[in-house]
Order: sequence, then structure tokens, then C-alpha cells
Amino acid sequence: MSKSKTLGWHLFLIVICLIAVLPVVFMLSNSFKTLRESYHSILQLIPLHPTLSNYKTLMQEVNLFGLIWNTFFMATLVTFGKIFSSMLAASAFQYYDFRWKKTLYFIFVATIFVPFTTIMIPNYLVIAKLNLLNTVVGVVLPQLCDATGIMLFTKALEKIPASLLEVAAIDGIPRWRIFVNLLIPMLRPNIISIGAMFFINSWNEYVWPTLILKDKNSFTLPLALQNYISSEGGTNFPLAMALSSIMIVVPLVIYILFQRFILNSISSTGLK
Amino acid sequence: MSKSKTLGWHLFLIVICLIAVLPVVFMLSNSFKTLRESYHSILQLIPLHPTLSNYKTLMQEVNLFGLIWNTFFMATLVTFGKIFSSMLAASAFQYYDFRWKKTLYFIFVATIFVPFTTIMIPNYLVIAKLNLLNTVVGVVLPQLCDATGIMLFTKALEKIPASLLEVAAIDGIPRWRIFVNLLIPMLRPNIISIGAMFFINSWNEYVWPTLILKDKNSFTLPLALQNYISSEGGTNFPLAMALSSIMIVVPLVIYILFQRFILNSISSTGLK
Amino acid sequence: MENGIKIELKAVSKNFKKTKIIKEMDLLVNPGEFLVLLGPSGCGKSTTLRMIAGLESVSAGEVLFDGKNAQKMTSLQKNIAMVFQDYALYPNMTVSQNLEYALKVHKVEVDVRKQRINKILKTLDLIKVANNYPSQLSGGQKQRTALGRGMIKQSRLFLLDEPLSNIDVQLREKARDEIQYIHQQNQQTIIYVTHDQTEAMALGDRIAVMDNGKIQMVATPDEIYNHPRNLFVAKFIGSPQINLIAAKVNNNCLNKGKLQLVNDLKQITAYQFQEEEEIYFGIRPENIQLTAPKKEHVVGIVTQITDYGRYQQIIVEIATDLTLKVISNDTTTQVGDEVGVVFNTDKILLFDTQNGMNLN
Amino acid sequence: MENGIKIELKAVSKNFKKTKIIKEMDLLVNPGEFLVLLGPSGCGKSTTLRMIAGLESVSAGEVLFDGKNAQKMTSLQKNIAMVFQDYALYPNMTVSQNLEYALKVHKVEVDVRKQRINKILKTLDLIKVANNYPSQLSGGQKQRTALGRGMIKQSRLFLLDEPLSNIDVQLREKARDEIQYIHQQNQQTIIYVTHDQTEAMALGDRIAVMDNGKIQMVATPDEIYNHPRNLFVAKFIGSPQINLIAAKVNNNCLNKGKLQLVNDLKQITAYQFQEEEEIYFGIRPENIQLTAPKKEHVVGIVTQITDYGRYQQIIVEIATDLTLKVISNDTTTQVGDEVGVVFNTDKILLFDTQNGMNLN
Repeated sequence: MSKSKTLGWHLFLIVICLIAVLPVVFMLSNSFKTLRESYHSILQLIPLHPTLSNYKTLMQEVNLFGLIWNTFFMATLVTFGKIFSSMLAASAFQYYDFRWKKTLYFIFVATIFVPFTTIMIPNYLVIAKLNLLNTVVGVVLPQLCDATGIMLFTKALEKIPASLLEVAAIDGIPRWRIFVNLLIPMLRPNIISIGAMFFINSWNEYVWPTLILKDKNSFTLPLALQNYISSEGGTNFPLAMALSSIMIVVPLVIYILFQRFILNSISSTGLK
Repeated sequence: MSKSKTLGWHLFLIVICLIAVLPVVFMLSNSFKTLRESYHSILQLIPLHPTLSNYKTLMQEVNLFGLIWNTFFMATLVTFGKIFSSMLAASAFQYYDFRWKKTLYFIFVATIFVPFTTIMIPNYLVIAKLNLLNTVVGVVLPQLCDATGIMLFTKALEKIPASLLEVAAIDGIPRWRIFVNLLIPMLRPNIISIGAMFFINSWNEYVWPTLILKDKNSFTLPLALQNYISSEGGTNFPLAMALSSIMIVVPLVIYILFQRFILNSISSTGLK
Repeated sequence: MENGIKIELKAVSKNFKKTKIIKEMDLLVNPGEFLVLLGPSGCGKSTTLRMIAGLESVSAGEVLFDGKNAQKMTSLQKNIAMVFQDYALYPNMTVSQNLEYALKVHKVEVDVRKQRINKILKTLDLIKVANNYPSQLSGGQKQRTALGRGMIKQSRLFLLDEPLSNIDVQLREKARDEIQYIHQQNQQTIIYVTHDQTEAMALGDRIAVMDNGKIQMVATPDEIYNHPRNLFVAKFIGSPQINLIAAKVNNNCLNKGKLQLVNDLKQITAYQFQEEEEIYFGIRPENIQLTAPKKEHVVGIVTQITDYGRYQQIIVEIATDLTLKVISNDTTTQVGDEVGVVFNTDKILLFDTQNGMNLN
Repeated sequence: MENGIKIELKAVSKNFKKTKIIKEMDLLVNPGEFLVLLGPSGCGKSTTLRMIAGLESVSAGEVLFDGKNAQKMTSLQKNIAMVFQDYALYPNMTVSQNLEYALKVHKVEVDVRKQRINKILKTLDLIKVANNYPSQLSGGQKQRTALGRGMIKQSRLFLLDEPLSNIDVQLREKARDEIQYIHQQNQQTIIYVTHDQTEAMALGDRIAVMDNGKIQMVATPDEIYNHPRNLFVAKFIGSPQINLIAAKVNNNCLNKGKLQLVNDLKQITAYQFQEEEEIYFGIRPENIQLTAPKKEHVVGIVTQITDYGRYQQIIVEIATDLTLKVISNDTTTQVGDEVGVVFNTDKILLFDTQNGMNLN
């Protein structure tokens, strides 16, 4: 369409932008303010006296690299586990016939609509009974299966033309080779974009590790952040903002690295 | 492929199923146990002495319909607002040329990767400065713009053949009619599935309303649930499980109503 | 390379849910034969091919490979190559890798592999794009790669499912020549599915014309064109379509209203007609001559002339709402001319109006 | 209904980024004319149509509608109808609603709307599916609905972008007849884009053959076929393709090695050749006669015969790696026969080897 009449759109997009982007700017901005300045002019976009003191304090007070490593390690474990289980389950749903298939798929997808809040306690109790409290396995295990992933991979497999697999079948290619040599490379963009999503979700996971982890050494970033914002912690906003800013670095790096896949996202299949 | 060799798949799917579905079953099961029974045999799948007493207690203790109404009302507001803003923004990104378009889109999508935890405080401060604490507007406003929605609708619009809009342009159809008569009906499956996703997310929203809402009358279900599970609340598990079970009813009803669209989901466009 | 395989279908049926897609089909494909399955979309020709390939189960009947039941054979034992309509190239592999993949998996020696690949790349003019991925290929190159991937297996049976329907008209002539060349070189049995009659006529040793899940006729292209077994085959083959007129038998003549189409039916067929019986009179457009109108002729007016360069298509109105299409090389005829219509007697086809069978 | 509009393109160019897609094109389409834009994919024919429709901007030059600059006109003023290759039917509207929508938006009275819709549904045999959605239609029905949606506007200019390329071969003949009928009924100007030469020959009053962003020739189908302006047009039009042989001028003769192709060049053309100049000798397959071989003939061996029913394609090898395609109705020739090759002298075409121009 034409380039004219875009003023209205610009205004609209600016409003949307304010709602979406401004909080991030505030966060970054306040992380460079002193406690005093942030009290007086918390909504000031550009700090009057920018300081790195908050970041320095963090370096001293908390084991920053330990936190990042813990978070990264768990997020990576969860991501690979979920990708693997989702792809296998999706292949089963797409390529095999078995009884109750549709019903099972229906139930799987239904679990997307069950709030995590409501199944947190049963999960906690199972983990407790298994003696896995305060362990990495306890945090990771209940996250290993994800209906969203199964659904997205099933969708992606649907878009791979049947003829590709039929050619392979006629040529007598074993199934595991079809999976490794054909499906995985063809789904690469999906694996990357869905994987990024899994990683980010796990990276940001806050409530569940709170329940399972008590040992400060195995704390993740969101847990540490809680110390500065919860009613129990202090109210040192600039410090919290500095930790927040550190926390978004890894997800943003992942986004920038894989933006091509993520922007093409969920719907592409790697086939042209 | 063949029906043979499905045993391995069955086993695999059963394991996945245990991880995904079992917690929901525990939740339902415990909601029908007495406090005493749940203490002694919390992992017992079928209650030995099923009772409705927890549900009865809830009816007396909390304003159940008020809670459901509050949650429903806010979730609905957020859903419609997000759908509307996402569709308009996606149309702008898809059909208009303006400066910094790609950069802006890039930044929007980047906000998906900023954990809510980190921007919670800036958002809180803005809402506080605007004197919107403890109001519905305060809860709803920061949720009105959603980069995921913009991204998904942009993807969906990409799949509408350009020729459809070109025919309309040649026939001199005004743009607002193209939006209302063509785009909205063609995107109906996307609107429903993305809408369902928005609704569920908002329905389950827990952290943000905790910060904004202090008045018990405007509490939502997840907040009420917190009273029974948080360290401040009691530890009456069966009661919490009963409230949890009530909480998943609305999302599941929505899923069952719109399963056709939701299972076809994100990737379909309504064009055959 | 081994010789072509013999394929037999014995009373093969295919049901999809409650619909019978293929109805008790019998078909024999001789070793080394090039058989074309021709028919409109939805006639079951692709399903037949897929049953032979083993991609679809057979609901009833048997598919035999050299007399052995194919359902019990593995894909290695069957040794089939197949080219799909959408080419089905592995998108994550280059042209060479696409050719090589199956050989590599089955541990064919590197030397043999390289040699076969190079030969095929050369034959099909793919050397320049050997290291390109499918998404970087033109339609014709994709099609040739798919063909090459089928050829490299040196199988005894080569199945092709509308391999030319997705490439430009301009390239099809060349592609047809290539397929013909491949068949001449190797002694494979080829089964080729298409909906394009020109392709079928050009390629097939024999053509099996299908409609509605049944084989209507299996014969050489010449037989199919000149002696169609029934009305469907007569209408489906030939462009422009055969002219058909419902007419009545009357005292050894065939009349349409006042027009006399045939004055001596016995000369055309030995079939015993009943008096007043209605039958279809069929004549292909090129078997009609236009002359100066005389008394004994059917006379008509030229209403339209379309020049196709090599030939002209002339529409002649011989009665109200009754027109004939005529193919002619004569360029003197003008729109509005009154012309005499002469039918080439030994090319006239007669069909039963009830069951459509040829009565010649 | 108003008369057709006159369309002029004056030195129109179209650049996409740094690529010139259309290069200073001039074109005149007369009021009421049926002009076909013909060319291979990527030649710029669709882009030209889209610039006329106003869907693409013009990088340089002018598009004139009845002498007025079209860039300044609104879509209502231009009053165009267009049919797209993918039909572009509104998926959320039934056939009737698709036809009605634009009229409704522009507040045409209900009575008029209903009347026009009914007429079109009847003409295009769409009554039975009037309340079906596009997804419930067959390919042919979709195509007719798209055609109808273009017709109902009763516009002065009707643009069609490969409207038949997505339907079955069997249906195209009928669809061509329908489009021809529509043009005869209305006096619209029609611009029709296709890559199919048969379609172009059948439909166009004139054909503009395009290649590489330029018009190669604009003329009637007859002119295009028999007097192609250059090598590209000669090769693009005609199936099977024209036979081309690079040969040398030698003392008023044209020779290929030892073969004498033409013994009196002056009889064919007034063009002054240089001695030893290399030119292309072109002859269409149907302009070659095969006879008993005599001394004065080019002599060859028949290597392949393909029977297309209405005619036969015969490949004759006249020297090593030098074959001619011949179209013949004579069925007595056999593979292996030695034949004399006679060229129909007044159909011989000569082309410059440098710039490809016709030298006749």
C-alpha cells in the first residue's frame, strides 16, 4: 500500500512502543543511578549522575558468575531435554498409528491450559517424596515434558511433504537415519526457534526453583533477584535494576544470534 | 509408516505422559481428600474416602463467584486489548513502509526475551506514579501490548496472498473495509487461537496482580490461591487443591470449545 | 544393469474408508515396457502407482513382481526407483548428495558411487549445479535431479508420478526427450503417470487410460487414438476434442434431424442396429474435409477461424446449436463462407448412447 | 456497457533495486483489442500488466489510459477488472458474495446487483455452486468465479494474469472458449498474460512476445508464427520447436558442411550476404516433406517416429549429430528408412547469428 497516511500508524506504534519498551529503558536507566537519585527521580530517563556503583556492589555481594552458571546450566538441560522429548513425541504422533492417539494428543495439549500455579504443589510433593528437594534434578525433571513443544513440532512435521519420507522409504533408508539425516536438518530452524523459547522460559523461571532450591549455592538469577525486590529483601531499587539488567543479557544475546530463525519462527520449516 | 514396533513409542509416550499429566491427576485427587487423608497418603491416586468438604469450605470462606468474575473480567479486557493492538501493529508492519520499520520490529520482538520479573519494578513505579495502584486499569494497562501477538499476527498476515488485497485495491475497496470484511474473517482461526493463549496467560497471571491489588474484593483466583499455599497462608493442601481444580475449569472449557482452532493453532490462516 | 521386471496386478482393489477408489483392476506390465497410466485427476492413477510402489496398502487382490507377491517384499528386495510430482528432493542436501544418499546408506563403494554420479550429472546436464541445494535450482534442474536420483539406483522398475507437471511448457519437450533417452539406454520397466495425453502419446509403448477407478482401455497410442474402446477414451484423447453428435439410425443411414451423416452404415460397421436406435456419431476434427458445398454434402457456415500457425481450427455451424470443429491446413477459408462438410468414412466412430461402447 | 479503453505505454521502465526488469517499453493497445503478452517466466510480462493495473509503480515513462496519465487516477477512475493466476477469491465469501462484494461496497442498487449476478452465474455455469465457499469449488469453478468477478464490474479494461495456468489441461479448451465468448460479447479492451503459446495463438488479436524485459515483436498470431522478427520469437513459438541449423553462405547457396540446404538464396531474400557468412537456417517441422531420396535432395535416415494420433513426429538424421524434426500425416514411413528431405522454400527463415534478426 502507499506511503501516505502513515502518521496515524506512527502514533499508534509509538503508544504501543511506550507500553512495551519503556519499562526496559527505565530498568537500564535506574541501574546506573544512585539509591538517592532513584528515590528522587525514578522516572528520569537519563541518569543525571550515572554511576557503576550498583554493578560493583553486586560483584562483591553475590556470586554473580555462579548465579549465571547455575541458571545457564539448568536452562540448557531443560532445553535439550524438552527438544528431544518433544521431537520424539511429535514424530510418534505424526508418523505412527496407535490406539487413543487423538485422545492422547488432545490431553497433552490440554495440559498447556493448566496453570503452573495449580500443579506446583503436587509436583513439589512428588519431588519431595523422591528426595530430590534442593537438587538440580528436582528443578529440571518436571519441566522435561512440554505440550507446547510437542504441538509445535507436530505442526512442523505436518509441513514436511510426505513424499520426502516416501522417497526415503522406497530407497530403504532405516528410520533412525531418516530421523537423524532428514528430519533433524529439515527442522533445524524450528529446533532453534523453539529451543530459544524453551531456554528463555527456563532462564526466567522463578516460582518453581524458589520452592525446590534452598541452598544459596545452587540459586539461580531470578531467585537472587527476589532477595532485592521481595517483601523479605531490601528495597534497593537501583541494585535490583542492575541485577535485572544482567539477567536480560543472556536472553538478548541468544535473540541476536538466532534472530533470523526466531523472526521466521514457529511457522517455517526450512523447506523452500 | 507401519503399525509394528510401536511398543517402544508407547513406553516413551507413557513416560512423557506421567511427567505431563500426573500432577493434574494428583491435584484433582487431593481436592477430594480430607486434610487428614492427604497428610497420610498424599500420592494415593484414588481417594479412599472421597469428600466434597473442601469445596464446601471454599464456598463459605471465599467469594468464589466474585473471584471468578474478577479474573474473567480482567482476562477478557487484556485479551481484547492485546488482540486489537497486535492486529493493528501487525498490519502496520506487514502493509506499510516506514522508516526504521525493521529495527522497530526487531526491538519489539526483543521484548519477548526480557523476563517479566526484571521489568516488574519499573512497571510498578509507573503505575504507582499514575495513581493506578489497586485498580483494574493498573493491572490491565501494562499487559495491553504484546510482542508475541504482534509477531504471530505478522506471520499470519504474511500468509495471506498479496493478490487478495490487490484485487480489493483494484476494486477500490476502502482500507477499513479490507480490515473488517477481509482480514478479520480470514484471520479468525488465528484470532481465536492467539486469543485463547492470551486469555489463559492472563487468567493464570499471578505475580503482577499481587503487586498491584491489595483490596481483597478485587482479588483474582491466583491471588486467592496464594493464601493457601504461600508461606504466609496456611498449609491446607486439600483446600488449595480444590481451589486449583476450580481455577482450571474456565481454561479447560475454553480449550474444549475452541480445540479445533487451537489444535490447528498458530500456523493456520483460514485459507485453503 | 538387470533387465526390467514384470509387474502384474490381479483383481486389485483399494478402498479408502467406504469409497472404492480402485475397482478390481487387472494389469500386466511387460519386462522393459514403458507403460503410461493416463486419466483425469482423481481417476485413481496415482493410487495405482503408489500401490505398486508399496506406499499404499492393497485392500484386495495381489501385486506381483516377477510373479512374486510384492506385499511380502522389503524395499530392498523390490528395488524400485520413483520420481514424485513435487520432486521430493532432500532440501538439506546438494544435488550430488541427493544422488549419493541412498547408495551411501547401503554402503555402495565410493568409487562406484562417484562414477555413477558423474555419469548422471553429465547425462542430465547438472554438472554446473552439482553443489547447489534444491532451493537454488530452477524448476527444470529440480526435475532432472529427481530423475537422476531415480536413475542412479539402476533399479529394474522405475515409477514416475507426473514428473513434468510442475515445469514450464517450454522445457517439457526437452524433458520428454530425456526420459525417452533414459528408457532407450536402460532396459528398465517404466510406469509413468500423467494426465497429459500428449505426454502419454509421446512416451508410452502402451497407454492404460483410467477413469473412475477402472482401466478403460490398454493399448498402443495408435489404437487408443484411432480405435477408442468407448466414449470416455474417445473424448479424453485428442485435442481439440472429437466431434460428437447424437443421431438416429434410419434404414442403414445415420441422420441428425434433416442432416444425413452416414449414408451406408454397413460400410462402417458390421454391428446390427435397430431401426430408430439413437447412437453417437463421432469424428475427429482432422478427419473432416471442407469443400465447395454440393447437394450430397452436409452444408454449414464457417463461424470462427483460429490460426494456430501449424494448423487452423475452423468452427462450422451445420444446424442451429450444432457446430463441428475442423482442423485444416487450408488457409483460404473465410469466416462466413458456406462450405460442404465431408467426413473421412473410415475414421467415423460410432458409440452406444447407453454404455458408451464403441460400435465399429 | 462502455467501449474499451485505449492503453499506451510510453518508454516505461521498471527497476527493482538495481535490476532493470522492464527496459523503456512502448506499447499501444487499441480500444476493444484482445492483446496477449506472451513470454517465458521472468520475462517481465506480469510486471508490465501490474504496472498497467497500478499495482506496481512505474520507474520511468508513462502509462496512459485514453491519453490520460494513469498514475494520477484513483482505482475508481481507472475502472479496471483483473483476474489473478491464483484467482484471489475472498475465502470468507461464497461465489455470489465474491461477485457482489465490490458492487455492494460501491452502493450499486440491489436490483442491478442481483440481475448482473444471475446473468454471470448463468453464463459461467456457476448456479449450482452460487452458495459454495471457494474451498468447496473445483479448480475450474474457482477459475470461472474469478472470471465472473472481473466481468461483473463491466469495466473498460480487463486484465488477466495467466488465468488458465492452474486448471487441468482438459478444462483449458473450454475456458479459452469462454474467454473468447466474453470478449465477443463485451467491447472491453483485454490484456492477457500467458507463457503458453497455444493459448496466445488461440486468443490474441495481436500478441506481444516479450523476453528479458523487452518486447521482441508485436503482431497478429499469423505474422508471429510465419514471419518471426528474430530468433527468440521463432524458437519460442511453435511446438515442436523450429529446426535451426548454423550454415554458411557460399555463392548464393547455403551449405552445412557437404549438405546444400538452399540452392538459390536470392529466391528467398533480398538481403545481401557476405561470402562465407554464417547464418541460421530455420524451418518449421511441418514445412519439411519427406520423399523417396533422389540425387538433388538432402538425404537422411529416420531414427524415431512418435505418433500423436492427429500427426506424427519424425526425427530424421541428416548428418552425424544433426537431426531434423518433421511433422507429417503420412503413416507409411518406418524407422530406418532412407528419405529425401524437401524444404518448403517459401517457409524457410534465415537469421543473423550475431543479433538473431530475421534476414528474410
